Amino acid sequence: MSETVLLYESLRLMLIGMGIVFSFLLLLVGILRLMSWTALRLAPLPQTEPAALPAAPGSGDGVPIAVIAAAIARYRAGRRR
Amino acid sequence: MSETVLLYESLRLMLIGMGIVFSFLLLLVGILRLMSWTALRLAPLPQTEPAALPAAPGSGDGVPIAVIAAAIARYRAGRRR
Amino acid sequence: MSETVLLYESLRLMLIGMGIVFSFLLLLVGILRLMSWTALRLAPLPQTEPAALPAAPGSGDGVPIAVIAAAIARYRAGRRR
Amino acid sequence: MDQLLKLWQSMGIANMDIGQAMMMAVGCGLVYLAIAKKFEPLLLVPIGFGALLSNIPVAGIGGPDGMIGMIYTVGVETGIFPLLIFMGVGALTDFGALIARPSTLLLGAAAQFGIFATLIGAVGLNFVPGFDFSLQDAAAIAIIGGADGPTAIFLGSRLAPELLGAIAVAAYSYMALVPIIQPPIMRALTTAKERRVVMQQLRPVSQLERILFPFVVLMLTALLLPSAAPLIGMLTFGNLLRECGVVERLSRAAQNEIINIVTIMLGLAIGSKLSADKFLALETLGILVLGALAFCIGTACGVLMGKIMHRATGGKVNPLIGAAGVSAVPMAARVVNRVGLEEDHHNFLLMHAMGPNVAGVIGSAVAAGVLLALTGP
Amino acid sequence: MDQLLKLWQSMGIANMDIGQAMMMAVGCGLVYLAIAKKFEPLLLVPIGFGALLSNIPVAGIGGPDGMIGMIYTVGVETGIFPLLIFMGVGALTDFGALIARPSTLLLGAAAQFGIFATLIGAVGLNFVPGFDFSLQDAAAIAIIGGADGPTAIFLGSRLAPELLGAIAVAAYSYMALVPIIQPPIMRALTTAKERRVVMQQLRPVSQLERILFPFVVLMLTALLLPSAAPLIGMLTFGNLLRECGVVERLSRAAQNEIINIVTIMLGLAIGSKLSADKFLALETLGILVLGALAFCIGTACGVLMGKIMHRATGGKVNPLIGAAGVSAVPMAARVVNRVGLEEDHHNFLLMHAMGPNVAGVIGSAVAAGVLLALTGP
Amino acid sequence: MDQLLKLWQSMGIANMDIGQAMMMAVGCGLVYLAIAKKFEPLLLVPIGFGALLSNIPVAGIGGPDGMIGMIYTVGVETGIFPLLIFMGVGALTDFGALIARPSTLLLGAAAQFGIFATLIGAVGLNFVPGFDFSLQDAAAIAIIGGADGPTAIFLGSRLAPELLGAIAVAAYSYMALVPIIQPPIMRALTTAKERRVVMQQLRPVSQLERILFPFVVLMLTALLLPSAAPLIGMLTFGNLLRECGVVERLSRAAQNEIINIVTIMLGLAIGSKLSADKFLALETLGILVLGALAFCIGTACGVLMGKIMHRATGGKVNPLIGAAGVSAVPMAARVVNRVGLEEDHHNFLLMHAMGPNVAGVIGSAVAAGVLLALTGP
Ligand code: NA
Ligand code: NA
Ligand code: NA
Repeated sequence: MSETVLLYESLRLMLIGMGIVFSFLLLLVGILRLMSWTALRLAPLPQTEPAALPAAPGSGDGVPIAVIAAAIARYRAGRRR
Repeated sequence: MSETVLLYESLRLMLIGMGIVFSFLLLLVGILRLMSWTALRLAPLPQTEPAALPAAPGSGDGVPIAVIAAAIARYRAGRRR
Repeated sequence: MSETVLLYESLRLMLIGMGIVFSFLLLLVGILRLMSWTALRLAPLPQTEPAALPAAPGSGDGVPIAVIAAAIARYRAGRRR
Repeated sequence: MDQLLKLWQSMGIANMDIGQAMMMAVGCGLVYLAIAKKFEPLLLVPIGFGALLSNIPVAGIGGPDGMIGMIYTVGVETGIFPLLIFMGVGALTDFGALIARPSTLLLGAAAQFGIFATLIGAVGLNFVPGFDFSLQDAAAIAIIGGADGPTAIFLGSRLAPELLGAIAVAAYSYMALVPIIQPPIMRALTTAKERRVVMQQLRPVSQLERILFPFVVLMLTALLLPSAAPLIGMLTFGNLLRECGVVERLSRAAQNEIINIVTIMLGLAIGSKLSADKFLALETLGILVLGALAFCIGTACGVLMGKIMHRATGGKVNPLIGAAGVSAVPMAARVVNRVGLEEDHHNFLLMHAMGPNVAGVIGSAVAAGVLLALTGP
Repeated sequence: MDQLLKLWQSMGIANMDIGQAMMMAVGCGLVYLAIAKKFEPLLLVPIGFGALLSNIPVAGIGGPDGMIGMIYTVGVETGIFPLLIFMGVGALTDFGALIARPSTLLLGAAAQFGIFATLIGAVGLNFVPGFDFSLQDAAAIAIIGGADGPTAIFLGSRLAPELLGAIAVAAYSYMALVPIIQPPIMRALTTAKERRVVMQQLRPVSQLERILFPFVVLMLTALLLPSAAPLIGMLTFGNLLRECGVVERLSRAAQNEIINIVTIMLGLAIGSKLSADKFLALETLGILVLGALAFCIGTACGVLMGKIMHRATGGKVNPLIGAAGVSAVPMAARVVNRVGLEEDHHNFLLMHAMGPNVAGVIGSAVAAGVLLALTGP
Repeated sequence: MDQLLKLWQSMGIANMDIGQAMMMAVGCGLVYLAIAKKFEPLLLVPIGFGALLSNIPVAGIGGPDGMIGMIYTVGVETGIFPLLIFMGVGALTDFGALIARPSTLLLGAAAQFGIFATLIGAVGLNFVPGFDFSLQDAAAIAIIGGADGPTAIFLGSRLAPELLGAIAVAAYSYMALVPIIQPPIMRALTTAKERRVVMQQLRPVSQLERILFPFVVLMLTALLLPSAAPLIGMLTFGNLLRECGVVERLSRAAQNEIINIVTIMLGLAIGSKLSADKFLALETLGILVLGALAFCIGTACGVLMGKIMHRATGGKVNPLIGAAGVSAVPMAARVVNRVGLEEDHHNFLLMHAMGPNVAGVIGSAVAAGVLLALTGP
């Protein structure tokens, strides 16, 4: 193969290649969103619990504690177990 | 081999096979008993010590403690080191 | 090869062999000394610090402490980190 | 255009056949069982994922030039991986309960009847159109009843490599199902009074006995059944490393590094044998049915032998512990403990069931040796 | 006399050619960079020492009968070592940030432009007398821009084994130079206001999402790009071991024992490819220049895509995180964090940069698959 | 009947010959020495059990299709296992005492005279009817005097594989006997005054010296004695991993995982060379006698060189430390310490003996290189 043919070849490779990489990862973005949507329907995160928490203890100054607890739960759920 | 011959073959295999497994393990039972008998002659378990213990401290209420100590020694010797 | 030839052969092997082992390790002694000399020029040991230490605190009874500190530094540097 | 066509032809969807798609689903299913149902996850996660990887079209990961295919050749075809795992099992197993009460070996022997009954079942299936098991195939299938993963894989890779995938999956699946399969059989075959028997405390075992044990077992195997010597040899070697007390480093290596690394490799390699043409066949259905049968018969025979020993000892033996003779260490022993506790909340049978449980490991290795000697190449 | 002559002829100095001496110096230089400059020491210490050992005259340690030569044949020629390392990378990587914000995959995609631009650069070098890269050589060189060691080694060993030494050294050297190469490019392409963007806290990710993630990625790869399946397959397998929560033993083995042992072997084996006739050639100079170029272009494209996303989201995305799309985990993400902190001392971008960072790993594995499918044998 | 006959013929007792029975006893004896007498248990337990397994009739575990036979082919025939162990030894060894006082290398050199004297002894045995050692056999036997297991196995597998079993067993047995063999020789050759010499505190050693040390040793080997390069190369590589301080993960892998796994495999593989026709021969008796001789001569020469250094330095060197020059790390150094304490309860020679002790490791690797270069294939 002469240098020019090879260069032309590699240009085509670049276009096709970047095209595939982008399409592939774009598709993956969509599928991952779908996955997360489904997964969170099937098994909601435990951070929904804090929403129920404030109702339980009742009195006024329980609220900030509950909010902090919810924040901590959220934060910890966000990190790895 | 026709199916019937094979079935006959496998029946014989079952008889011989179970025979060997049973004989082998039965023999092993005997040899293991012999082994334990010999091993305990050669190197008796440390639980013989507690038998000597009560004699040492002398007084009456030392006995239950010695018995408990012996039981513990026995129990710990029974578990893995 | 007859036994005698082999014996003669092995005698020569012994002489050459011990010669090489000794020359090799003797050479290594020299090179290691050179290495240490160079290495300690390039990166002096931290035990030079204690030499500067006594100047800092000033007063008389600071000296023995500095000496001990230097000795400890020396000793610890001599061991693996 | 040419390159786009080349690209399309290199895509998975252009090359995937229905069989591969189904086997990828099977792989996912195995991983699901392993994670969600805790079915022997240490093996079924790698096996399932191995099936997934090996059935990806075009990639050929399980083929002769693929990574998993090469691992199979080196580790499973040679028999080295299951033997190394057996070494680890030996290093992890405490044979004390068996040494203290050697008669429980008979329970381990009785439970192996499941193996030989299944052998007849497998050969009998040949009368059904569509089945054509050789005697070697039948022997490899029967060993599922031994409830011992490495033994099943070792024998399967020797006698019927093309059935290995189905055999390994069946073996580990049923081992995971022990807590479901065994209790009804145990309850059906015993009376409440028998299940309430409180057994005598086990005697302590000396270190010398523990050190001599591997040699005694290996010597008997060497003299009488050398075809079982690789399995029993590595089991006793691992156990000696554990018990001798002077090679702590090597014992830890056998219990951790080696067994963990080999488990990953072995799982992936076995997964590569889950191919559509071998697995999506009538044979697999037969293997699954026979495997379940083998487990049930093995459990039943163990319990029945337990009843015999119960009578022979004047009621000193709780027949439930016979069920642990199928091996599946330590799950079967735990099941015995649980069923015992159902009748009497203070009757802990766990230690008593460990004897027959580890006896079952030796029993199925012996049975594998017999099958190898009598049907092997 | 005869024996003394034999001895002299067996000596290294009697057999050493200038090329070997220079390559031993190169080996020492790599170890120096690794120790004194902390250039990816885990790889460059074994690679450098492997080069040293393999260039010792007469000994033939890197040759077909030598230890390192045999390790190369078994582990690198088969592709098994880089795949096992990729399994370990999967087991060590937390993909949570990517799952929480999948759009960062586009940053990982953009950064791969460095790979394809370099491909053209490598082919273009053929116009310079003395260069004669085939398309496969060019593809193997280009993957340096992926900033991913195991991927580069895997592709290099498939497409251009004779260039593997230079490619691996360039890949790891530039990965080590990330903190020096990237910041000027990042500053040049962004405004101070863009660099000060504070991003929204990442949402928490459930365990189910983490478990499904490897399957989703692998499935798409299997369907569309099976040539990337070995790499993506082992990466996702390692990640599943980590996330599934039921195989802690295996996860630890993948993260420690396996990756450590394989790293030592892989490093030595790659070092054996640093021979004078391959490395002390004009090509190596070309590879080093192209590698640097690839890194710069990849970084720039990542940042530019970051700017596009910045506009598209109405200013929610800090374009700096695009630079992390080249992979080089976790160094590139740390560099992003550092450059971000320069503008605003309270703006920690680390977690936000982890998404594109791990996306870059997937992106370069995909790019490797594309190159393998389109130029492979 | 036919099947029963087949079964009988498959039994061990029907096939066992007297040689196998005796070798199984030898294997048990080695394990006994390892456990009860603490004779280098890390090696002798696997070697002994390997002998046991490999001599089981019919099973063929040590044969070409057996597990241990395959491990031998892959790990010992290639020389890879002893080299990996040597890497671990390097990673476990602190060469600080040697760097602080390089002159102790001469003690390590002198102790190698045991090797070359034994060489003549082995060749001399050919005058006794029944012995027929080639020069290569003699060289492989002589290396026992190096008191270094991996070096002996490496050279044995290169020069005289059929004698490897006996050589390895002799090497490790005598290393275990160091506390019994050495003290009388040390006391006989030194005066009480000499034994009481208190040596000067060792100077501290900088990290740079520690990092340069492996390169210096390897370079000299590469230039002068490349046949020793595999051994010295892996030793120094392991030591560099330890000392460079930036690859903690790899250093730990070399010191633990790799050396433990390889030790198990190597031991089993060497055990498989303990077969009746090779081991139950007059040669083995000769090897055992010569091995003991080699140790004694090596110890004596080390002490004599110690006395020379004692005089040359005006009494600064305690000649006892010369005995540590045989290697057998760290046992020989401990023996020196003990004999020194016998004379003066406050004179701890341990650190001073570590210099010649590790010098002995280098010395015997150098001697192995010489033997390989001058008698090798
Ligand atoms: Na069983
Ligand atoms: Na990348
Ligand atoms: Na030595």
